[in-house]
Amino acid sequence: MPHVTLAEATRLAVLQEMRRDPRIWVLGEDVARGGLFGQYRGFLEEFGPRRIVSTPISESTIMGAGLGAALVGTRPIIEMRIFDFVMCAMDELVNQIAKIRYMFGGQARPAVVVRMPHGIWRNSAAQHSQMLEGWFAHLPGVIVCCPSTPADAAATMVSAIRSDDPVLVFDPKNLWGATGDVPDEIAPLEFGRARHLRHGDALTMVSWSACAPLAEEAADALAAQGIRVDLLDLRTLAPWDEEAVAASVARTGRLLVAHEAVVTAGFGAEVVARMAERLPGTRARRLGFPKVPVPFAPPLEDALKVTPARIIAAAREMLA
Amino acid sequence: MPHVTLAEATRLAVLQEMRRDPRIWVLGEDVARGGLFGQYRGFLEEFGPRRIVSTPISESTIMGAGLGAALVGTRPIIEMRIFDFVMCAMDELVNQIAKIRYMFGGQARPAVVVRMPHGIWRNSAAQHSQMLEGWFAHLPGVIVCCPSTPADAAATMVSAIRSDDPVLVFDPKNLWGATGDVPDEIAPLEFGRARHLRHGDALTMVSWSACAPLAEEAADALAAQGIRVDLLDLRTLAPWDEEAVAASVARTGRLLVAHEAVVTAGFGAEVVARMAERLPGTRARRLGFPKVPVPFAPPLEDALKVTPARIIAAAREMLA
Amino acid sequence: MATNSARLLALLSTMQRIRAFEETAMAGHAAGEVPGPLHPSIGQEAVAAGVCANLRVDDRLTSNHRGHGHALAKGADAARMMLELYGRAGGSCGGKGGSMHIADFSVGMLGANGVVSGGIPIAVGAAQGLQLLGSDAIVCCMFGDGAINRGPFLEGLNWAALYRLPVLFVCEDNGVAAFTATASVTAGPGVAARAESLGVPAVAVDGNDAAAVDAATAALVATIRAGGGPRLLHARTYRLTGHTSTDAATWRATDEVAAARENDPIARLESVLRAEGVAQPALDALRDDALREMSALRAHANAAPWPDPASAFADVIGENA
Amino acid sequence: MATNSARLLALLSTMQRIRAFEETAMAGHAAGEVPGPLHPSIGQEAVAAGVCANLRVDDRLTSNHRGHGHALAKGADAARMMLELYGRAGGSCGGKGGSMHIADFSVGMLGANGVVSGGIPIAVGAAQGLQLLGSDAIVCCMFGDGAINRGPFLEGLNWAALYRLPVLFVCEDNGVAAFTATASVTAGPGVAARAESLGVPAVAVDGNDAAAVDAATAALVATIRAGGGPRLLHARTYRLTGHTSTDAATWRATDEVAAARENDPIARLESVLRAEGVAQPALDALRDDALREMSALRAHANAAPWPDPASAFADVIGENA
Ligand SMILES: Cc1ncc(C[n+]2csc(CCOP(=O)(O)OP(=O)(O)O)c2C)c(N)n1
Ligand SMILES: Cc1ncc(C[n+]2csc(CCOP(=O)(O)OP(=O)(O)O)c2C)c(N)n1
Ligand SMILES: [Mg+2]
Ligand SMILES: [Mg+2]
Repeated sequence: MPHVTLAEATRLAVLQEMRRDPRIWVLGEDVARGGLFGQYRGFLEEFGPRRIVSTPISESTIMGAGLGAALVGTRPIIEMRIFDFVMCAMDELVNQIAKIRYMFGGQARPAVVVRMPHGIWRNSAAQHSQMLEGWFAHLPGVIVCCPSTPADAAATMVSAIRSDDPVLVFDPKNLWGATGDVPDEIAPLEFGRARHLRHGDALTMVSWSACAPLAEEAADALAAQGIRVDLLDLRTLAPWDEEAVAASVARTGRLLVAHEAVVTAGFGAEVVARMAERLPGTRARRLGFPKVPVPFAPPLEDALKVTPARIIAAAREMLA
Repeated sequence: MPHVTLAEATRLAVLQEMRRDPRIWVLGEDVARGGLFGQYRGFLEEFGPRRIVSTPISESTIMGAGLGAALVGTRPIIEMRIFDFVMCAMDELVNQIAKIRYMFGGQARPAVVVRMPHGIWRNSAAQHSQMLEGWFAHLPGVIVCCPSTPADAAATMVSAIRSDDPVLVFDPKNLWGATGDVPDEIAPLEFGRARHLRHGDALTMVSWSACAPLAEEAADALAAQGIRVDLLDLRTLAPWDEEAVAASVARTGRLLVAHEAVVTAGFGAEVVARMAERLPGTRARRLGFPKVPVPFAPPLEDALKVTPARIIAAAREMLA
Repeated sequence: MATNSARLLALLSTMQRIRAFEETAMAGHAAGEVPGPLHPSIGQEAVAAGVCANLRVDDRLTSNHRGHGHALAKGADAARMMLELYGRAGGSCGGKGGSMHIADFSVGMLGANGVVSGGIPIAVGAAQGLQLLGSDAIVCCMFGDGAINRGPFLEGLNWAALYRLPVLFVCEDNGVAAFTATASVTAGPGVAARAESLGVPAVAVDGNDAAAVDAATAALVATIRAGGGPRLLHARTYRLTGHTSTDAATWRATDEVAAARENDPIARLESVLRAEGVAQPALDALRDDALREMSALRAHANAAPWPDPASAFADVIGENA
Repeated sequence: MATNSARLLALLSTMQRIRAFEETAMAGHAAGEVPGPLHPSIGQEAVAAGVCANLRVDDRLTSNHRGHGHALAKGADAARMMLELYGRAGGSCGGKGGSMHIADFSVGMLGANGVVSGGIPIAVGAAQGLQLLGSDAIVCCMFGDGAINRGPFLEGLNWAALYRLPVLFVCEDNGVAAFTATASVTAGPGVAARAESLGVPAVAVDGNDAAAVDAATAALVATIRAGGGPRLLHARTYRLTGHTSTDAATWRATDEVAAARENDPIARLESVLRAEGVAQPALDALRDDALREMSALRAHANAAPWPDPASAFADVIGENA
């Protein structure tokens, strides 16, 4: 049971799968050099340049070629380097990959994994710090994964690779270095199942991706003050574990959703709206980035982002 | 006071503004021939090929060139032909236009109008029928307009053109032919102000774009049955008229949001979530497309889309 | 009959079937039977026929919005295609796609596309996948002259040349993109020069000469299949009908259209065949057979049941649904 | 002193200031003072200096992620740039942009860009706007050799040629894109051939020869300003440092780097000036002045106040906020 970083955990997961199935391959910029975060370290040596394909800076084609290759029966892992560059490949993702199975009446199997390391990454500014995972939870035809631990990130990769559906994996940039245990034999993750991080009756907290450890920290601090919250890490947003959240909210009557992304029309809105529909009377609140691009300077970034202190304050206010 | 179609209403609005300000120009495919929907009919003759620029099929550059031209002080209207093609120009819209003012500390004035005729357009299938307006309400840095009547569409264009901010106009494809009165002198629309379509206490209904007339039809049918609903057309999603909705919901205690877009994580989620935060106890419900791409065949499309009958049924259920 | 005549007759038969399919579908559209937009390729049939005559069933094809001819020439089932245009049960895509999204994976037809140049990255990826699998199948990528002004053209050709992929790019150049003459929006010496600058050798052909298209494609396909890397075929042709079936294309100069009618690829191939000694009745029979086939398919499609509304919810995603 | 020497000394001064700015910023980064990523252009200064020496203040410039040199050469205020790198109040972008988003509209510097080739469409649009306004200002668009494999390169050059826009495209070709040699991901004969195939005449120049860059640019700018349409300058150079300031670029062959050091554009220009009779102390003074200026700016920036946290909420949108 290796104790590794999240980046290494995903490396082990992809390695395990690529050894199992020769149809799996990786395409993206600089992947032959191990990827920007070392997540493909040593792969070129083991799998060669046909399965570890360092590409030109051609995001549209990285994405679209991945789709084409899936249509003939290979299983590509499309590496976007960082999320923001997927904006150069949206036609291929949104108009082609997400729709092709449906549009063609089920003939196509767009079995691609799209890796998009996302989120705030200290002082990288507006074009390298986006959190738009909520967009893709609104888009029919794709699975959306937002893991937050090495074990979940590894299991997510295994499921993503084995799925015949397009799976979007939002690697949490800020957590590449977070460490944890990963099993020797990495099993797949079931999409749509939240992880119960803390148990309590005071309040239901829901989070995912890089915000989940912050929520955990907040939950522990609240527990030290005698306030026990029920904390769920959604792990996947499409599908999402509506039942687990509803079961918790039915008990606590209070729902606090915290995410890195902008609050307005973020996925937290879906979580709160669904609970409002199912459990009227729920007291709900969302925490996230204000409707502002991510700035560069440390104090500006700090002024805007979610912190454990802000989560604690929001929770206490809801309980006041 | 001409009585005209929505397409013609926007034509009159752009015409009025272009006559006023020589810095306004239009770029997009086939605009010199009057545009796909006649919304630029006669413009080439009046304004010439430097202000009515028929472009290559180069969406990235249509969008990005519009931005560049705004940075030197012109006021471009970027015509995307239909919404779906903006997927070929997302870097330019999301990473550049929406962020440039902030990223550069306020130096840039990205005074562009981006027109993206959107929505279901009978039997145009998945790649020509999208409703992703909710995405842009989540994106900092842009104004999002979803008019539903000729008068509002015209006033929206005037505001959009005069604004120094990037304004995204979602022309409702299915309502191009809808008719109405437009004033001789078209005044701007105030962004973030809903239009009160019907007054009542039974239930608050919120809608926008092509769904608004369906909601109107439903409201009238309900009124005939003695049920008076309060109906609001949001008209703009960013900013959106939270206060008007809250005032209504505070009275009715019930909120039904109906939109053409997919329900899950659509903008209806924001409306419901915000009201749930502000007015716990509200009974809420959303109606929209299921999480499915838009199919081609008429009975398939009909099986999925919002209709007045579905709105009526949902309202009656909420009141049962 | 000479082998050559047999091959040309086969081309003519394909072209007549395409023409008849589209004329029939247009009539169906005009009668209100076919929903949605329809982009006919009438006048361009020699490109589809001549190119696809050189493809194996396991070769793949990506197409654009004007794809009926490509699909038929690749061997897609005309009955299922007609049902699809009518949005009926049993259509190629179960009624979910319609004309602009015809696909038939059983014959390697990976789909029409509603996005201009959308098929280019898909084609190069399919070729890369085939290369990884060790297959000797190739991929044919059809697009119009309007598509060469979108980014994926550059990216895809560079990519194919770089990885020496088995792709035949075919630029079906009808001189227009929707309602705009492409010459008025395209700078530089043209598609072949662009391709060469990206490392893809290019060949030009008269796209209204079916035999020439056939011969040029045969040579290119042989090179590509032998591992010679990608090639581009630039086929000049003419769209006799409008952008869509409801567009009368009245803005075009009438003498231009008249001249183009003289250059109809079907008439031209017929005269070649007559010169090779094929009798007129044999030629007429091909046309009549095609028309009969397609009107029967129209009648069948128009009487066919609609898809089950419940199917609208299926095939969004697969096992994770 | 001859006019020529004066011009070359001015170029050298610009280059020394760029070098000193970046070396100082790198030291600040290594010391933990400068947050975020930093992409130095050390070794490439002759391109920025030689090109921008031919631009007027009302000419516009778009740049990429490696844009300090471009900005300085265009006349951006070094003090405000250093403050921006440090994320302090008074920075060019109020601390909101940082190194990768330096912009100074007051001198026509329309911004660095975090997206490869992101500046290309913006540049052509700016030129089209200037054309509409009847201005004779031109736009210079700087990008790397990695950018020529993205779609906007094709779209933007075709567009500029089509509308005969006043754009000077400059491909600053350092042979690498991040950690990959561009030769390994770029097919075909290269950027000049691509440009020509899109209707944009191209000229190649030794990008480490400041005088040559200056002269080549002067000729191109004259043509462009006279209404001759867009041109491309292909400037070969070498990035002496890594992709970012923390990248040691150890994967490069050491003899390659050693050879490049011999070809340092600053040393080369100095030797030209010496041959023209400029004394070494005068040359040294330029370097020393630049270093002094930049260390003072570093000290100033490092002591400067942070931006007001409340400013984080400003400038998202304007009057509709
Ligand atoms: C990205 C994109 N932009 C615009 C359109 C709208 N459109 C559909 S067909 C067409 C013209 C395409 O011209 P060409 O590629 O030459 O094909 P042709 O119609 O001539 O066969 C256009 C602009 C589209 N489908 N996709
Ligand atoms: C669209 C996009 N893809 C990938 C990146 C990541 N990236 C940043 S710089 C760079 C290399 C760019 O190479 P080049 O254009 O030659 O400029 P250079 O760094 O050599 O100056 C890459 C791949 C990016 N910023 N934008
Ligand atoms: Mg064409
Ligand atoms: Mg480079």
